[in-house]
Amino acid sequence: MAKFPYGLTADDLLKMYRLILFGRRYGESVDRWYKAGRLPQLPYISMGQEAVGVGACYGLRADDWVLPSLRTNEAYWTRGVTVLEQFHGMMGNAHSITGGRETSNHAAYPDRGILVGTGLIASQIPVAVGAAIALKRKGKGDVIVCFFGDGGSNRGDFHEALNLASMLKAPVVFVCENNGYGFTAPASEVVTAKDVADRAMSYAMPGKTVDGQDVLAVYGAAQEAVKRARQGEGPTLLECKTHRYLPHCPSVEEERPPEVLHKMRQRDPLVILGDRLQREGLLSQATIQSMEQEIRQELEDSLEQAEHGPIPEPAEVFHNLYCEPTTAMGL
Amino acid sequence: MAKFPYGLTADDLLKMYRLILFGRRYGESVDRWYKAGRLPQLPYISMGQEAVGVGACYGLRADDWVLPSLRTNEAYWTRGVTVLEQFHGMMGNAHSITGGRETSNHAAYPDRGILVGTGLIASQIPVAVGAAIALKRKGKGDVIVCFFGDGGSNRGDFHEALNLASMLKAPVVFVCENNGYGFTAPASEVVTAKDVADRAMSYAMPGKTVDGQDVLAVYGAAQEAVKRARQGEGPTLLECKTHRYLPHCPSVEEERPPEVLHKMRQRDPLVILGDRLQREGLLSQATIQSMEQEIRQELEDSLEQAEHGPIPEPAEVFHNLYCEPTTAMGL
Amino acid sequence: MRVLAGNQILREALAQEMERDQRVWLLGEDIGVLGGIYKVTEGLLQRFGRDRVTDMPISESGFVGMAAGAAMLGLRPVVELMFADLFPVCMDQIVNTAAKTRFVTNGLLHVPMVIRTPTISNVTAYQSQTFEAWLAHVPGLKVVMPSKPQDLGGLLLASIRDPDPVIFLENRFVYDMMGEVPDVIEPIPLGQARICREGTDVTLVAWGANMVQMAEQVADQAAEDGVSVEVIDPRTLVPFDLRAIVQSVCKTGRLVVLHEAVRRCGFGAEIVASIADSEAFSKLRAPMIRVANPGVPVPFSRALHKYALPAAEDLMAAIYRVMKRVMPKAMPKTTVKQQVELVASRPSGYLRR
Amino acid sequence: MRVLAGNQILREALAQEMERDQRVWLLGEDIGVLGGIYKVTEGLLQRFGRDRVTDMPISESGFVGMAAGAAMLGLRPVVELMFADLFPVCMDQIVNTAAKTRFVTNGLLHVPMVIRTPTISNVTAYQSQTFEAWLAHVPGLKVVMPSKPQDLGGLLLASIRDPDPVIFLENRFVYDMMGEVPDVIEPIPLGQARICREGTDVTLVAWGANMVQMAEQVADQAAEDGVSVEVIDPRTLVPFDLRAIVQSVCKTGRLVVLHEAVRRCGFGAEIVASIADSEAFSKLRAPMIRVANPGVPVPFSRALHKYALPAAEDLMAAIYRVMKRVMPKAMPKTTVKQQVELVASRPSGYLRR
Ligand SMILES: Cc1ncc(C[n+]2csc(CCOP(=O)(O)OP(=O)(O)O)c2C)c(N)n1
Ligand SMILES: Cc1ncc(C[n+]2csc(CCOP(=O)(O)OP(=O)(O)O)c2C)c(N)n1
Ligand SMILES: [Mg+2]
Ligand SMILES: [Mg+2]
Repeated sequence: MAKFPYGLTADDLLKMYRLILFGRRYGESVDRWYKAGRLPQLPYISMGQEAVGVGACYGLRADDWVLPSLRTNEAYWTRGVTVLEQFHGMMGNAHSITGGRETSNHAAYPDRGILVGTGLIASQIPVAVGAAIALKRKGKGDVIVCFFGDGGSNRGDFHEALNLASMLKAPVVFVCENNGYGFTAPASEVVTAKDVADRAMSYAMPGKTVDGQDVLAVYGAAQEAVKRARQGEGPTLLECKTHRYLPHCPSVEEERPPEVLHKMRQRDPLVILGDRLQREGLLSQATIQSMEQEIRQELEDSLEQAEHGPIPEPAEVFHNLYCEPTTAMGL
Repeated sequence: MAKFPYGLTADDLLKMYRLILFGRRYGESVDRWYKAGRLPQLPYISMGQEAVGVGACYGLRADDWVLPSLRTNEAYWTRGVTVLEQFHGMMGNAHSITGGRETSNHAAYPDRGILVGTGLIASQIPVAVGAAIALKRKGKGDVIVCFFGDGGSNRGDFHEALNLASMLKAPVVFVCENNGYGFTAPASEVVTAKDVADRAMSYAMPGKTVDGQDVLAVYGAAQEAVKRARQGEGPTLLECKTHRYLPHCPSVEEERPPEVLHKMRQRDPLVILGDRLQREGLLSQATIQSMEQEIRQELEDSLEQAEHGPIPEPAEVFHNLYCEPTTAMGL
Repeated sequence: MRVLAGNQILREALAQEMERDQRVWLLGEDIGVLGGIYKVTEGLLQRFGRDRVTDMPISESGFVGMAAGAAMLGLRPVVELMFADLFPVCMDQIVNTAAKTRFVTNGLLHVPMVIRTPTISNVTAYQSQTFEAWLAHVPGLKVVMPSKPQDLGGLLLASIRDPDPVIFLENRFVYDMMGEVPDVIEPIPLGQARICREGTDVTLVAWGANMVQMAEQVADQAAEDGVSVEVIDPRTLVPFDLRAIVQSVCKTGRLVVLHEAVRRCGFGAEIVASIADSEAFSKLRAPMIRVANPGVPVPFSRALHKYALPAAEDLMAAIYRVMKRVMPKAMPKTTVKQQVELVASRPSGYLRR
Repeated sequence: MRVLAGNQILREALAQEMERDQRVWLLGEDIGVLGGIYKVTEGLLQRFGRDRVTDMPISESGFVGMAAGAAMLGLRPVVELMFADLFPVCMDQIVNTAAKTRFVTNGLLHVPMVIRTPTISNVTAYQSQTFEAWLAHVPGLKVVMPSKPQDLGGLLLASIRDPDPVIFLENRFVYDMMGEVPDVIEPIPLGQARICREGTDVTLVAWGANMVQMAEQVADQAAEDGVSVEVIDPRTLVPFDLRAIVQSVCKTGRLVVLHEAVRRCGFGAEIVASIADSEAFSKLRAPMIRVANPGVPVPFSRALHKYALPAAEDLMAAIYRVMKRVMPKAMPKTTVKQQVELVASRPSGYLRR
């Protein structure tokens, strides 16, 4: 068996490959299905960035937590959420874990250690720090990995949260998915730091920039940060340089020149890992084919199943806002 | 005539000395008078920090602007505001430039280029950036100097504003009055950066830490930053390490140990500049005496005059909230 | 007169004012190349350049405060917030800097700025909130909420020229509505309500393009049943044309208020309370009713909207109630499939569903 | 029963609950060594240690969001905001994270946290705002505003034990008021109004320690003139004991509401509007009146407070007005000298003037 870094086995690498492949096909599918009117939820697609979510979540323990950004779809798959569950969410049907109340981007799965942020970019960062404090108090060495984008690193909550995390030595790993854009704003213009990782200096915490297209690089850096956090040494800021192949979301027209998009594709996370596995003789075309086949099947079956999910009962909205029914509030 | 750095003359240094001395006596007086019940306004006293406001504002042009923090009393004196004006403000009488609407800490004097912040720490920083953009648009090379504390550098608005300023190359100089505490919170605990100036790296702008007890060091660094700003090269973050001799304000009990307070006094801005001037033979005891005498007189006369200022007309509150009378708003 | 869509009308007004007044500065997220998520500023970057149409980082508190500072020193910033749900991240700069500066400086400084923003109204919990009640609660702000496309341009011009900070709320449905615009847009003074339908039995006050439209439709339907509803669109909430409402209620003796925001402490409460302490009080012949969000976040699933958002049925029921008449009711259930079709049938554009 | 000052009562309640429940975590600016600007947490750092009483940087949005995250994973954070004027810098975390999490996760997560804060009420434009109407407008929050010292402990315990986010507003005048406390404080259920004075002619609803006190004093004075005023302190705004008010208005036929916040879109409007759509409507014998800040920032100079803050004279005038009786009035002018003396005569403490 070939040797892989960080104690990873061939099996681990194949699992990661499959997760990235799954993320890719998921992204392509929801883009198509949304445009075809089959999905009511506007998707934020992570195509090109799959290695970041996979690399940073793979290797976490069951009792660890993650807090995905709007775009970290891979955090869900890597933590064991099925696409059927997420499609129920995208349909807003009664089987959605949110009961149809929220989109799949804001679907929490506490049983799989998934917290969620709000629709406000970067507001999740302080929340992750608080979760980390609760984990620290538990004393089991659990950690939380918190994702956000380059654009998010410009918000005040980023600053306040990283300062708090450093001050309180919170067991949290901050993962910036730097895909070079926030909506249409180029990071090169609106993020004035040379690298987002430079911002770690403001909080005297380790800051590191890694190649977000190489899942092993992400994994290694994340695990190092996780270890630090588990040992009570506090937070780390990990910047993963990556690429967003598609527009911000399917309802926004793309303005990036084709050359730029083309260049991005030269460093594709699926290809980088796939090539390596093939070179090592661990991944045959047949394996890929069967993975592709399985994934396509799962995506299609799940969509169809979710399409026929039951619609939620309207009066449900009066429950689970407060611990009492909403109507008990008096006004 | 002795040579001084930065093209300063002996006359400049004497003026600075007098401003610092004025600041010191003002601080002592308002502390005493507030405690004696002669002043209705809770003062935020800058004793120990006088060199920062003086050094950073001295040398600005008439068309430049400053935006003081709650504690930058020296910005007022250096920009030519009289203590009588400020005492009117502290009394809340009708001669106050705010008409009695606000305290002297939030008194704007647009004719002397003084903008003000709100009572919310660090919220003034984005405002200063906006003012800088307006100045830039005017194209006369005018700049604004914006003050805030170490504690203020932990707020989100600090982060967002510095990023904006860097991105827009705003002609602003950010002066952090790092007096080691925010209220009772030690900067060593709550400001996780090694130096506040390190935070400049987050915005790829120059960051510099200077000795805030040495007015010449402050002046030199500020002038360098001002020059940069005038030339369109953008903002600078200047951290002035200084000491706050008194508690946050007279209504808050001090918890800092006497040794700490004693140590601070070893590097006193008045003494540092005074010694130098005396060494150079530019400042005699007699000069000091007459300055002291003048200043005491001005402070006492001004207080008495302000105490007898007319009270504002209550119905005035319905004006100058909107351009129309408030009562015209319909509800 | 031309007939243009709401977002075009706003764009025309902005361009017209930018030509006239060099101080006008547009800033906001993705307003440049993208032209904003509802295309209001489309083409303005190309026409006026980056200094006057400036894309912002995700720093709403920062750039709202920055705009206020620029306004104090002479610019006329017009900020686009990507959506109204962003108010909670920048309220400090609005409440303390923009709103209070004229007051605390006794008029030496003032803050002539506009914050424009779409109220998205019915998408999800985080992208549907309309905060007009919060904003109207703040002394020093003016709050404009146009509902008819033909009012958009004139009210926007008046807002930009106003020496005070103005919050300009654009219900997103107005962007697609067509309205007449003169070749040269003239300002419409703030504080003047529009009587959309005259009537004698019930006064119905509504704001937000979709709500006003619903009010008109329900009024038309009620008319068929012999109930004469007067529909009033206040157009601006601060200043507020209370006289128009008082006069109407004096005539009808009945008041129904319709809005999309949460009922509890919504602006509807203010209108009812103002009438309760006005000369119209003694003319009242029925309880005053508010039809609004009953106090729940807007859920994602349309199937859950039935009780969460005010619907025509609710409004009709309120009208029959103040008329003390009985109304039969029925409401069809929607399926997920229908829901998806509904979405697919919408025009494209960010968050148009 | 012991008799303690308001801030001591709060401290007792916190300490009692911290002993009982290890999950309770106090965080806020200067709450440790200083014990908070009104000394509510004095001594608790020494007693419970830094992990449970944690001083915060000036990062309100950050630490409110952090508290919400900690609550989701099992802690019971009790945040002290230094004063209520800080809400505008942290509303996003309150509105979107704390208030909506139970809803959007369909109950899988919830946010049992408390935000306590003094409402400073009459100091300056930036340190006098009370935002109860904003907060009550937000679905998912509970809003508690105790006005009697004897209610502080019980309501605080109930708030900490409540599984939902609770905003706990402490009018600063309550800190100095003396009240009885049992040896072991028991929670007081949220949603129950307190009838402070029974009466038959006018229902007077007020909240905030200083306002309730003023209401009681004015009621006593009115009684001397033969007007019987029922004073009701709702104690909690969400949930709201509407039934208590409706019952009272059914009896009196007259409603006056008193609060210190700005009238426009204040919580008073909600009460009036709720009565206007209740069974009490048909019992009304007079317009419903709100006595409140008329819509101006609170000025620094006390000489300017006459019209800016609700005064006993205004309240009395309102009562005479709903009674349709004539009241003579006179108001002495204060001088700056008197103003200063007034300040000097106050007990020491941060912002006690
Ligand atoms: C506070 C806030 N501002 C603006 C938005 C609108 N918005 C949604 S996603 C987005 C861009 C986010 O960029 P980035 O953080 O880089 O993440 P990415 O989308 O690239 O993954 C913006 C501006 C928002 N949701 N929240
Ligand atoms: C946003 C905000 N949080 C808290 C306060 C209360 N407060 C007033 S001054 C102060 C300390 C400020 O510290 P620093 O910025 O270091 O300035 P310094 O007082 O030392 O000059 C605090 C916490 C406030 N006014 N605004
Ligand atoms: Mg990005
Ligand atoms: Mg400080």
